[in-house]
Amino acid sequence: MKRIAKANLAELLSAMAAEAKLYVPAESDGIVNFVSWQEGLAVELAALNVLVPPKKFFYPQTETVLQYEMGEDLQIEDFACKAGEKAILFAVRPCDVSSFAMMDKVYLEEPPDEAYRRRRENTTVIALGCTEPDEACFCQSFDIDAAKAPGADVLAVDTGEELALVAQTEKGEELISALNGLLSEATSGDENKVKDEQEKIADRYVTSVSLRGIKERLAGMFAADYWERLYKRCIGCGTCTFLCPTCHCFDLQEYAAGNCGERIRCWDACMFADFTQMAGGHNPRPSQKERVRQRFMHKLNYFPQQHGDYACVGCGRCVRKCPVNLDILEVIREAGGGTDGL
Amino acid sequence: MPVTNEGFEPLIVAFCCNWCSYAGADLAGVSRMSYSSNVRIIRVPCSSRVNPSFIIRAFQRGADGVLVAGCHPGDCHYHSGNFFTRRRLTVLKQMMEYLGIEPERFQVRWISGSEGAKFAMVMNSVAEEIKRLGPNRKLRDVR
Amino acid sequence: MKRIGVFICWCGSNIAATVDIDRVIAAAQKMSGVVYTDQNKYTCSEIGQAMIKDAIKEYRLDRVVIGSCSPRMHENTFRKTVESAGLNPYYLEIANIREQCSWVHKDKEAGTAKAISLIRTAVAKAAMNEALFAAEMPVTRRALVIGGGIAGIQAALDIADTGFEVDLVEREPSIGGRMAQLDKTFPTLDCSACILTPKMVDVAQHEKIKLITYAEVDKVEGYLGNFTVTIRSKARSVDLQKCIGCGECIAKCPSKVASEFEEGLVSRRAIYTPFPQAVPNKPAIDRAHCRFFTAGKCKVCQKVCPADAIDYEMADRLLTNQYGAIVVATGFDTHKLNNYGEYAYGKHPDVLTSLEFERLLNASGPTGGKILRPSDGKEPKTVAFIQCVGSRDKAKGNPYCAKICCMYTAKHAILLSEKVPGSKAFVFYIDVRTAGKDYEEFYTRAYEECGASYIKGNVSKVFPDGDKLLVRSVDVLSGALVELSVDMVVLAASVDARADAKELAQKLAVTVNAHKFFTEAHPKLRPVDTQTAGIFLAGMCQGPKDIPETVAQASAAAVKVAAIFSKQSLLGNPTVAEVEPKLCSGDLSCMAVCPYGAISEQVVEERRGREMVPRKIAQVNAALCQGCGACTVACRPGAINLKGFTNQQILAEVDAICL
Amino acid sequence: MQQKVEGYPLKEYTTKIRQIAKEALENREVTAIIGWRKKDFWWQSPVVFLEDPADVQQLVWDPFTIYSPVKFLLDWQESCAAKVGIFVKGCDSRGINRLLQDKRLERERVAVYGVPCGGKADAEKIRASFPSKEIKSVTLIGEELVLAVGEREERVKAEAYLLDKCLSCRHPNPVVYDKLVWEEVSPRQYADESRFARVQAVESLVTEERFAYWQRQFDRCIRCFACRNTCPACNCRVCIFDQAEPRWLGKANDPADTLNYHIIRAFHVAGRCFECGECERICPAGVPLQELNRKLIKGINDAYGDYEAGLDPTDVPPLGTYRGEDPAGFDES
Repeated sequence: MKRIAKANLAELLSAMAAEAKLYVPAESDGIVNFVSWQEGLAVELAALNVLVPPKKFFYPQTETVLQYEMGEDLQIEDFACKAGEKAILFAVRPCDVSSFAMMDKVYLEEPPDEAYRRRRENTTVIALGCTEPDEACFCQSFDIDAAKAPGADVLAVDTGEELALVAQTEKGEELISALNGLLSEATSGDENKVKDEQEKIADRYVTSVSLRGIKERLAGMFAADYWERLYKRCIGCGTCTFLCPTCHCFDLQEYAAGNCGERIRCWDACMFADFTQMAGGHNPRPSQKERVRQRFMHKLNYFPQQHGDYACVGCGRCVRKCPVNLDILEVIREAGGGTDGL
Repeated sequence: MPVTNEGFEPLIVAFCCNWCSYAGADLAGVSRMSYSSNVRIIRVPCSSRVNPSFIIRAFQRGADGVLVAGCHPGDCHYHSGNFFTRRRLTVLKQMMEYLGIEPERFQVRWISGSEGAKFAMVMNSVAEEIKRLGPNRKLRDVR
Repeated sequence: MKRIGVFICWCGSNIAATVDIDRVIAAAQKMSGVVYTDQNKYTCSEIGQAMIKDAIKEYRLDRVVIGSCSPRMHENTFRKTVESAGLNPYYLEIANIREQCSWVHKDKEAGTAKAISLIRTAVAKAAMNEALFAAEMPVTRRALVIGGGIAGIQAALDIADTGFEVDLVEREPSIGGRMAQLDKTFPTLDCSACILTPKMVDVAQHEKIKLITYAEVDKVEGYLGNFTVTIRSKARSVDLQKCIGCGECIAKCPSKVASEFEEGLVSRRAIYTPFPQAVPNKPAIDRAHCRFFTAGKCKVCQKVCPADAIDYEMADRLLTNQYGAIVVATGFDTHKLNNYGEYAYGKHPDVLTSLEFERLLNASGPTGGKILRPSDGKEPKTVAFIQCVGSRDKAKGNPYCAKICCMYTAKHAILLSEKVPGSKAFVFYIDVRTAGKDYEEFYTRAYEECGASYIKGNVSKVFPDGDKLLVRSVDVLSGALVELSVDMVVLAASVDARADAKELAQKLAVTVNAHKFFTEAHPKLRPVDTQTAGIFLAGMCQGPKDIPETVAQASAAAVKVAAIFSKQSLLGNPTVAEVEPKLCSGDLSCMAVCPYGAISEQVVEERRGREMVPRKIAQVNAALCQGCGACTVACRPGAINLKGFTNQQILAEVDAICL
Repeated sequence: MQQKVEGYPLKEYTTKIRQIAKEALENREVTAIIGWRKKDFWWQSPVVFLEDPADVQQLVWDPFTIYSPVKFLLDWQESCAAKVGIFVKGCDSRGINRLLQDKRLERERVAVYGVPCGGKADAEKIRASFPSKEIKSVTLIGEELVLAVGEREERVKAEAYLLDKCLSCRHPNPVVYDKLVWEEVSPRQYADESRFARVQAVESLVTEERFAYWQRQFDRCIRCFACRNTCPACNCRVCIFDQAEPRWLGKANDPADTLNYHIIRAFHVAGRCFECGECERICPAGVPLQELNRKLIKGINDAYGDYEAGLDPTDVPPLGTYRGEDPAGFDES
């Protein structure tokens, strides 16, 4: 374990920036997002979740898949093989870190998504352990230890005056050794301090849900009236899906201009009316009811069926941001039944 | 005022109503009044046919300036079309300027079928102003 | 994928000189959808059109793009071409590479580049062109002629003679207009009244013509074949049915007013007919000057009227009629001479306008046809005629030439020499313009046979000199200062458009030029049409003309009207708005902006789940829609689209231009 | 003018609302009620739909009954023919007029219960001064906000904790209703000054600053369309932005396309926006959309005469009409 005084954070960051493109959480007009770091930028370490989850670094909201030009012969330029410059994500919260594992199940499964794979490979993730979850945090319910982030290459723990850094992978080791000049060795005292910090969190949650049997229960609820009641206040916006660290549905669009064209991939939201709109006009999910059902079924039943895990990490973004307060907490409670906490 | 951005050849899309401004362009042609070749005309029946979405689209696709030209108020071939145009595009123009788009980028002018000289003059002045401003970067697609 | 053919016209050297046709062709061949390209020296020629037809058949073209002159020039020509080759005429798209390119860009590089861009844009649009079909609309086979001068009279008679109904609306109590004021007409010197009066009578007696005098057009709605016009029939205060035209009332009327017809040289009564041969020859009360209407008592006319035709209670009446076509023949005003104080007009009684002089010549005029000085009633021996007063004068008057002055002044000079033996005419002119059959000969006669002296030069000043008038000028040919002492000065006042021409134009939705003369649809090829289908022009209201031109244009307008009436119904404009029911929210914001009331609400049945449910949406009446497209922008979801100028087409044009 | 506000404690408000709902359902005046209920956290008062008189106990009226229930009437009308009862604040009621003016609502199919509103609370402002996790409840009593924090009760001046949009609200009282739930409140005197304050602030910047400012705002936009989907003026059956042929708006989150979206969205509500401010409040990325809408309102007022949308459903919006002598924002020579 290494440590560095928070006062010297700026040096550490510029050292990292020298290693690779560095992204850190920063505040602008009251909203915290991951942004590319440059000298003098104030890093926001207090905020829990950034607005747009860091999945965007592996799976951007918009990316060029290929460009083509029609002439005597068709010229096609593939962009996937260009993706993935060397990057470092600093201060990713553990819930978001565990969302990466979920995204991997989708995009690294054979055949892997080349662009995604390259970005994953070339990015070093530095997690920042949580100590104080807010009322909308319920990652604990998904057995995520917000103090630790096993999926991260490096774990950073805020011990007040200092940051403790623990390399957890080879990539992590490399980075730490590259930064060694700035870091000092942690004493056993520090290690205990970190332990204390990490233990505090467990009883600081105010919200939790029981997932016991939710998957099975939902399996039988496809035709339930429940959705009829639930969907009515959904306004069909993309807030929940775009802010969800595990939502991963995309659309492919062609931009043709004369003889040239481009194919882009961009995030899509199953809440949008045109998500399943077919060319002929038929829409298998004609109303918001089917769309809302789809989203929660997918997160709590279909995805677990296919991949073993729930497609939710309890980050609480949908709880905080849904304009009509229609969130997964509500569904897990009402459909799943478990309503401890609160 | 000296033209900066030497060598920069702007692309200017001009939506012209068929009855006045397009006729004005024809008259400028018939009278051999040469004007900036940066201008490309799209013929519409009436300036009230010009949807703000067309204007934004032109900027997105790389136009450096957009002009909407119609009959003088009161002369609209369709009685009232340009009166609606006046309100709509005034609102649009105010908004674009509020968002930090240079006023010269998007212009609206009344040019009658008998104003060939004015047509040429307007095309030149618009082209000059856009040259001075330089390329449109604010509203252009990155693609 | 469409099969588009691109044809580039050289227009002789008009296009070919500044546009590299071969490069345009080469570029066009690469454009997506283009399967055939060709070029031609004159695409509008027989050979050129044949080339297109053959290509359509041979290469199974389903869209045609022609790079040529303005679509306003030959769009219809080429639509017929593609139609005759079996394609829908609206599969055609024209790229205007002449007016918008070769004629305005001298640099061949720039011109060629722009031409390619214009072709690309047309190709992009053409690929989205759809077959369009015109809606049929009924025709009301009754014409409205506005203005009862020679132009209106001729137009009315010619239309009526083809067997169609005509309403002739005249602002004054009688038809006849300016021509009725004239004495003789150039270049034949036949008597104006003698040739006009019979026509006036024909109008009055023609079974197909309804004469509406002392009336004005109030409101015009509708469109070609279906105009609805509201006419304000002014309170004449004389019942035309009862009145026998005996003239007793006029004789006894105590109030006198300057006579408009006599150019104010003499007075008329408050109850009056403008002139003796008036049609209808029945009086009207000029309420502004009538003692009863101004002072509240008199009623002499009522007392003396044997037919009990006087009706002081009579009010303006609004008549609303349907018409299929309208001929505008509202004539002209003479130019006011307020800016020409130097000619002493209005200051000295013997300084007259040509029209005043015309009245002096006229047998039925104030002097019974004798030329006498208003000041002392003596015959003038020397008369100075000053040309272009208010014409060709950017500074103080009209920049244009009034066209008739040179000829009527020659006429005046000739008549002067005939009526006043030993008299002499001096004509001060800038140029003498005598373009017209027998005109030059007529002018020659004035100075060769009738001894008129023509002095090239502007008159700088006219001032009284005892009982004479001193005219100061410079003979620009000799350079000599000219000072003439004459008995009378006649000013050839310019002609203006009617003061209220612009108002009428707005009612009719037609345009006027900078001088308020009505603008024709095309200065050469459609000089009688206006921009608005079904509305035609005749006479001076369109620009300065002499009588033969006016009559010719009136007859031409009549034929245009007859051509419309020769059909039971008309084909509408196919580029009309149409509603996509799936997208229409039914908020009808389109309806609010439609100037033709072409949009209405309709109820459609829509499938929702298992049942069919009714829903209100907008619908377009294709016969009423004129295709302005204002509705398409008012419609936020883009549910209402304009055929021929669809959102898809215009966006495609934008994209193509910006490539 | 003495500021008159909601005169009695929240409990009684809620009781009143439940009463009305209960009666309406019981005597079959309506088959359903749209109101607000309480959810997991102190700051959540989502919209709720009730059909069973027994359920009216869920209904509440508190500082967070903010979200407008009005737009749900569109779906409701399409899905069933029966009459529905709806509780509306001042701003919500103008949404009713919005839908009526756009012919998207059949007035006789809605029973409108008008709720005069003293303003709603801003959870962010409260979190800034109280530990969110410890807050049990927040109630508005008179001009005071009463918070149960942990075991203690905090009383603070409400004004400092109200939503900005409520501070510039000109019509706290419903402008259309069948029944007024309790007596009207008087609007805040300073509402008018604050109305265009932010617009003027941005106007005062130079062009490049304005662009930089808005670019920073729009850069955060995630293109979720929550602003559109929330807006009662955005009531088209098929929004232009959702159409594929033609595609008016690219799906890629391209900065220019985002600008395109925001310009056209604002243009489509120009002269129609009635300033409920929900687009801005619910924007997850905190884009100040109301500044854009208000700019257009200000511009239209200045050029074509004062007009307030959502007050009279029978009039024609400013862009649907004209006057011959209208001024123009461009060179008319």
